[in-house]
Amino acid sequence: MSIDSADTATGVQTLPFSKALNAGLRAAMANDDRVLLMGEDIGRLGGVFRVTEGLQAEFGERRVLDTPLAESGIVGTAIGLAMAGYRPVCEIQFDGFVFPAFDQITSQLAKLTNRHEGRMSFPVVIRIPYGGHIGAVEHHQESPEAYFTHTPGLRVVSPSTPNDAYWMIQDAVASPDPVIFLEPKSRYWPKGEVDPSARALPLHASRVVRRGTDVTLVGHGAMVTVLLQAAALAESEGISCEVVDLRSLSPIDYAPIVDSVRRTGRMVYGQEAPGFTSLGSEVAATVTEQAFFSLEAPVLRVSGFDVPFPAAKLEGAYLPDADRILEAVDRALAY
Amino acid sequence: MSIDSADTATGVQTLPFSKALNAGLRAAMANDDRVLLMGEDIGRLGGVFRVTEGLQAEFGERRVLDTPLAESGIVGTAIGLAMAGYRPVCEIQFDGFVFPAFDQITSQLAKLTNRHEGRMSFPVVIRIPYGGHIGAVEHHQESPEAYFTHTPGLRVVSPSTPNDAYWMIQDAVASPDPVIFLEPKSRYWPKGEVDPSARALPLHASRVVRRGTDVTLVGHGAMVTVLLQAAALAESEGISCEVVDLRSLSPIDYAPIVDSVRRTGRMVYGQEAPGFTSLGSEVAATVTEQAFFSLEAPVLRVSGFDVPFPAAKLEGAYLPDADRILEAVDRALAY
Amino acid sequence: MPATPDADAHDPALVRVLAADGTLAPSAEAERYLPLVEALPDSELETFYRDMVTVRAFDRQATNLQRQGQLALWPPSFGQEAAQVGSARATRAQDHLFPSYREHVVCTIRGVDPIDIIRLMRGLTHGGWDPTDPKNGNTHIYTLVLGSQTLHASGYGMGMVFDGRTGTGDPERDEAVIVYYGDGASSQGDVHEAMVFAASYNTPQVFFLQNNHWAISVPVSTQSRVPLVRRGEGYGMPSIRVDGNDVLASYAVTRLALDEARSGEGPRAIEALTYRMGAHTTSDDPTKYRTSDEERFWAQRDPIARMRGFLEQKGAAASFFDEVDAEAAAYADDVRVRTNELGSLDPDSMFTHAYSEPHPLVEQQRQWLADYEASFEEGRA
Amino acid sequence: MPATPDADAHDPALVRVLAADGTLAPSAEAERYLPLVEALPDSELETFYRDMVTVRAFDRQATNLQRQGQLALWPPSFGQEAAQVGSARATRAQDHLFPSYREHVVCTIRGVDPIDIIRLMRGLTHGGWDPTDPKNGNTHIYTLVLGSQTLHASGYGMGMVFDGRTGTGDPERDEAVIVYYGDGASSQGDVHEAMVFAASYNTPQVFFLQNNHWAISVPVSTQSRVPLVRRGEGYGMPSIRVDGNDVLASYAVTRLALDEARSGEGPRAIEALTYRMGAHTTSDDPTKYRTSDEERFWAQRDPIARMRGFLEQKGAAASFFDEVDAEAAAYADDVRVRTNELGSLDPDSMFTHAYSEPHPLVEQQRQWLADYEASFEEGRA
Ligand SMILES: Cc1ncc(C[n+]2csc(CCOP(=O)(O)OP(=O)(O)O)c2C)c(N)n1
Ligand SMILES: Cc1ncc(C[n+]2csc(CCOP(=O)(O)OP(=O)(O)O)c2C)c(N)n1
Ligand SMILES: [Mg+2]
Ligand SMILES: [Mg+2]
Repeated sequence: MSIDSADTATGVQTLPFSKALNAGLRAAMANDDRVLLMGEDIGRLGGVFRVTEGLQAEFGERRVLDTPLAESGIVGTAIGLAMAGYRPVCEIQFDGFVFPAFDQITSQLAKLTNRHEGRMSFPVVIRIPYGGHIGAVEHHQESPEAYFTHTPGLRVVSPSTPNDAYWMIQDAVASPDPVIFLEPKSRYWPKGEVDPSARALPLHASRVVRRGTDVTLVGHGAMVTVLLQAAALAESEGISCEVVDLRSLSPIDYAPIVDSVRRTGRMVYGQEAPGFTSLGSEVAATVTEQAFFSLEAPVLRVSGFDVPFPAAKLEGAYLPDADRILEAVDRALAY
Repeated sequence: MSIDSADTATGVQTLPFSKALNAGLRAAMANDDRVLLMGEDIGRLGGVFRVTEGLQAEFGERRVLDTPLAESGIVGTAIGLAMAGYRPVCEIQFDGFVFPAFDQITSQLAKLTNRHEGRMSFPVVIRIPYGGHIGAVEHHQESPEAYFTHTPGLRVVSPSTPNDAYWMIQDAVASPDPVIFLEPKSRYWPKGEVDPSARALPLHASRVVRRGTDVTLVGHGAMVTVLLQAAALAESEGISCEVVDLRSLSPIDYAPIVDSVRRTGRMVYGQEAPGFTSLGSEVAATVTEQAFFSLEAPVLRVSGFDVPFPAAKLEGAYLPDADRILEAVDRALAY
Repeated sequence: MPATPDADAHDPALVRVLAADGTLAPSAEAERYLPLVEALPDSELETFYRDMVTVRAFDRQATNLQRQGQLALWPPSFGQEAAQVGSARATRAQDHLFPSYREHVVCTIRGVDPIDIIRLMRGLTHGGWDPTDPKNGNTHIYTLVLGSQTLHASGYGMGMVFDGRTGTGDPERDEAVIVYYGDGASSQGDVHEAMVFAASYNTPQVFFLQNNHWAISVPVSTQSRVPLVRRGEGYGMPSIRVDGNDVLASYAVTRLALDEARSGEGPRAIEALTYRMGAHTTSDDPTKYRTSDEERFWAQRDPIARMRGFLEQKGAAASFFDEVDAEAAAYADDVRVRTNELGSLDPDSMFTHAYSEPHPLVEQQRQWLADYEASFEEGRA
Repeated sequence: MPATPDADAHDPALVRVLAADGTLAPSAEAERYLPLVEALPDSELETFYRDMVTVRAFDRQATNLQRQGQLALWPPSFGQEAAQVGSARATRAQDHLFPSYREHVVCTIRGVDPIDIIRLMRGLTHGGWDPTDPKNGNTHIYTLVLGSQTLHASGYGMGMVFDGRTGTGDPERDEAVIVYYGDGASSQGDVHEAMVFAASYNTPQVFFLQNNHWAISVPVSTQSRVPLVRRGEGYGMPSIRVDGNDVLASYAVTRLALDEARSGEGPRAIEALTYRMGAHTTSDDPTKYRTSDEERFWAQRDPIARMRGFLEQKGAAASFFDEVDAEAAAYADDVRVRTNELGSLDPDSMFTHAYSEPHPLVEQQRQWLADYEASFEEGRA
């Protein structure tokens, strides 16, 4: 066990997101020996992002499985393992490689609790590094959350800070329901404080991460950083932005958002995913329904464009940045 | 060739939707010998809904393929056939069986034109009978449109009448882009007029199917029938509903909808699919953006509930019917 | 291309114990299985026969119930009784069974109440029975997306290995998994991946393929031009082809394969050659795609007639067969009566098990629907 | 479990023509291929060698360019030159090739400009070259989702069959398809389905598996505990295992398999045993999962050294090798120069090919981005 492992420490530590996740996984495995990790290259190599580094050495090859190279196989056998009483945590190596497992996720995992009329539960976590900003080749930069949030029976979450990574992975593992756990891969490296003594918020709560009065900015994962940048820039122009980190993408904890919009009257949703039929569409439609009379402007969405994620050299033009968020803020304010 | 085949006739005929589709497919095959049909049980049996009945006898086993039982295989080989200059039309037997092909659709078919920088095109049509109201077992009643409309690179359409079925399938086959062609299976049997002499509308146009002044009702596929029922009931209560049939789910032809909402100030979207992160979310968010100052009430959505499609005996409670649409109409008017 | 039953029927590698008329006539490949057959007491042989007759009567009853509008659909097991009885009777109490959706015989043998299958096909549930209830004999529920369940079975088998519930050398305790799938399903990628995982983790597992020659209207020759049994070899799994209309052969090969698997020798594959004597489901019309010649060929190989012939040759009394017929009729009748008594569903129930833990959106919709329905009650009141 | 090269290396069923030092020492299985090897003129043998050396130099250059930050990623072909040169030289002009993503050698041999592969790995394109342009020798673009391309190849092969572009008996005209995939990819369901379709439609197709013993950090023993070549047999495909570090053997088995396939005899599978001598990609650190003993074992079986030994034994002059080295250096240098000259992308281009026909939402977003960017220009002006 490495000396800096967070679960053994009592005080607050500063860790990169990936190491916070690692510590959260280690704690989950130590707490419950039915927790298994499975995926491609997660054992000896520790995962291509080193999120599972050291865990096979610590817990053995029966708890951390380097599986055959087949995503449907990984999720499908995780389902069988859950039936046998395990709590499997599957890693999909990159966002774009989850689709071969889509049938097992959508038609099996998501529906099996219901199909069994609650007589079995399926505590399977599917970890997916997602999103852009890492300059990678095709299928390595996508944000597939909408496919999962549209699927009843799944829970979908995405931490944006090391502390959330540490706690949310443990809560996801503890959930009796299947959880799609989306890890914003561009956030793996930056460090943040992790407090292993107490969880800050329940798994499915959203969080106001910056207070403001003029416009509400909402997003999740790596977008939260962009929204905070935009809020800082806006401040210098005299515009006060409130920023909400969704954290849980399904279900969504709407109360803090609607609360905020009731005060600001304006909202911008930011996301890396293409905008059409997206999570941003959902949030915009529902917030509009719940805060209709407070809205001074329509909820505006700033999204990846509705084209395939482009070659890496264009990710800067494709992905919404603080300027594009600000452009929408200005439009919202112009109503 | 059966004597009632629509393509040989010159005048308007009355046909069930399934026979109109059959006639449209026959016309597409006759017009272009690169058009191939492929799928499970579509040849000798003519498909479980008999949509392809008689076509293998007419065009031979090389044009109408009874494939091995593997959906990823069907779509993946259709892609290869498209590379070889064919225009494959794949049938997925039921909505719930499209997910094994999801990777080939999402990461391959949808992206290959872009990946080839336009040097190859992928005129593949994927026909999917979808939706409920047929009292069937699990996986046979679902409405998966949101998964496809969220995917850049795909076009998604759904006819709601025999005439649209006849023309839209031909336009889909003629499209150089991949088209997901959603067939509302509860509409297969009712008859309607088919005019083989001229197409009424372009593939991607929406259509106002009933004029009204108080509330705009929007939907697609089998829901259009429900919206029309609701409009008729509303009329008896003195409420005038305009009804728009989306026809094309991606791209969406927003002009007629926004036009209508600018006049009515109220809109209800109806769909069988679960509502969360759905096409209805998209339409609600975008119409709100485009007609913000005209809206007297938020756009309301009436959807399948956000649970797995229930056992058949509960489909009546799950699927939105005219009463549930009217409930939303009343709520919209109460704002 | 139509199914070519003759070619298969004369496959020299086929394990067969009984000739079509029930005469004991083991094929060369059957030699090693004979001790298992010979060890079966008469009572067990009679049980095999009774199982087949009973479940056929149930199956016919269910088909009728569907025709009367009582069921949404019925996929008959008619013709596949020997493969199903033989394999299910070969399992041990501690084994786990993963059926596809036509394994009515398998399920009822393991203790599943046939009314639970009826409820599924009536549209009252997507599941039907509780695999964790001991009375259901570790029989998992049906899976309609073809091939998916093979991966669940491999995963379950991995769990057995990880937990040391298998491979200890004690066949009375060591667990195994058997998974059922069809010739059509064999083409699915999931079946391949299930074999990859099973081989990689050395699961105590039998892949039991019922090759009934058709996937709805598509003959098995479209799925493969060589015997499907050869697929298993590609993963290093010993693979056996058995006459699936011979209940004794089906029993023996499955028994041995399961016992080898549970002893730690790893997964095995069995291809049982059988025939779907009825329609694919009650929605299907087989005359569109197959000949009556072919149907006649297989009618002559009816698994029940074969076993009856065997028992008759062994000296079973006519009264035995009459008794079984009567029991079967009563069994089927009971199902009919209970089907007519099945109630309806409370709409609220569709929200109950979408998640194991409360979910705010679902709770909100549940409440909405309750209020909405109450508003009609009020309207009426 | 680490890769066990020794077991494989002594596989009696392996087709091998050259010993590790280049001595002509055909294995028993190689007999039927010898006429093909003997028919190769010296110039062709030299070409094989030149191909390998040239592309290795290019590969090393690309690895360096990645280290210098010029590329997003580089997956080296280092060590797999013989399998790739042999198989690619075995194709005929009319054949279609479907690579996975490490087939740099295959692609360049067929005419693809290496700078197009560089552009892909630099993040300038998801494609890189035009498979419909004759200069690219019917080489399809890379596919990164493992296994997917095998289905595209089967579909393309079906097209060849339907169009009568194959199986006429004229090897100069009959077309065939070869599809490349790895030992890791072999576990994907798509590969299975591709074989099912290929067998069912009797496509003129060769499944060319480069078993380089590793899928990133996972040894081939996790994917299969028996030789992967056995998978093909399960579909009725004649399947051959070849020493993939022996360019002559790789050439001969592929040549024959392609010619048999094009003559109408249906699909074939080849497993080429080779070794990824470098890292998985430039992001990878192989010391985390494999031993230097293993790397040394394979270094002694370097495909280029082997062919050089053979040519030396045949009497090639030292000057020939020097010339090839010089050419290779120049080739690699040219790539470096041209890489440095690569321009940037116009953001507008991301909208151009999302669809073949104009799409209103895309056009609207394209316009929005143009206006948005123009607003910054104005701001600056
Ligand atoms: C993935 C998937 N695709 C299609 C179907 C529709 N379908 C139901 S049964 C069937 C044929 C199955 O044939 P086989 O596997 O041989 O089983 P059998 O019906 O003969 O028992 C088909 C195509 C399905 N259930 N699942
Ligand atoms: C479907 C899918 N899953 C995961 C990956 C990530 N990945 C890229 S290469 C690789 C290993 C491939 O191994 P193999 O097929 O043996 O090819 P090799 O790299 O050895 O050439 C993995 C896991 C991927 N590209 N596609
Ligand atoms: Mg079958
Ligand atoms: Mg490899």
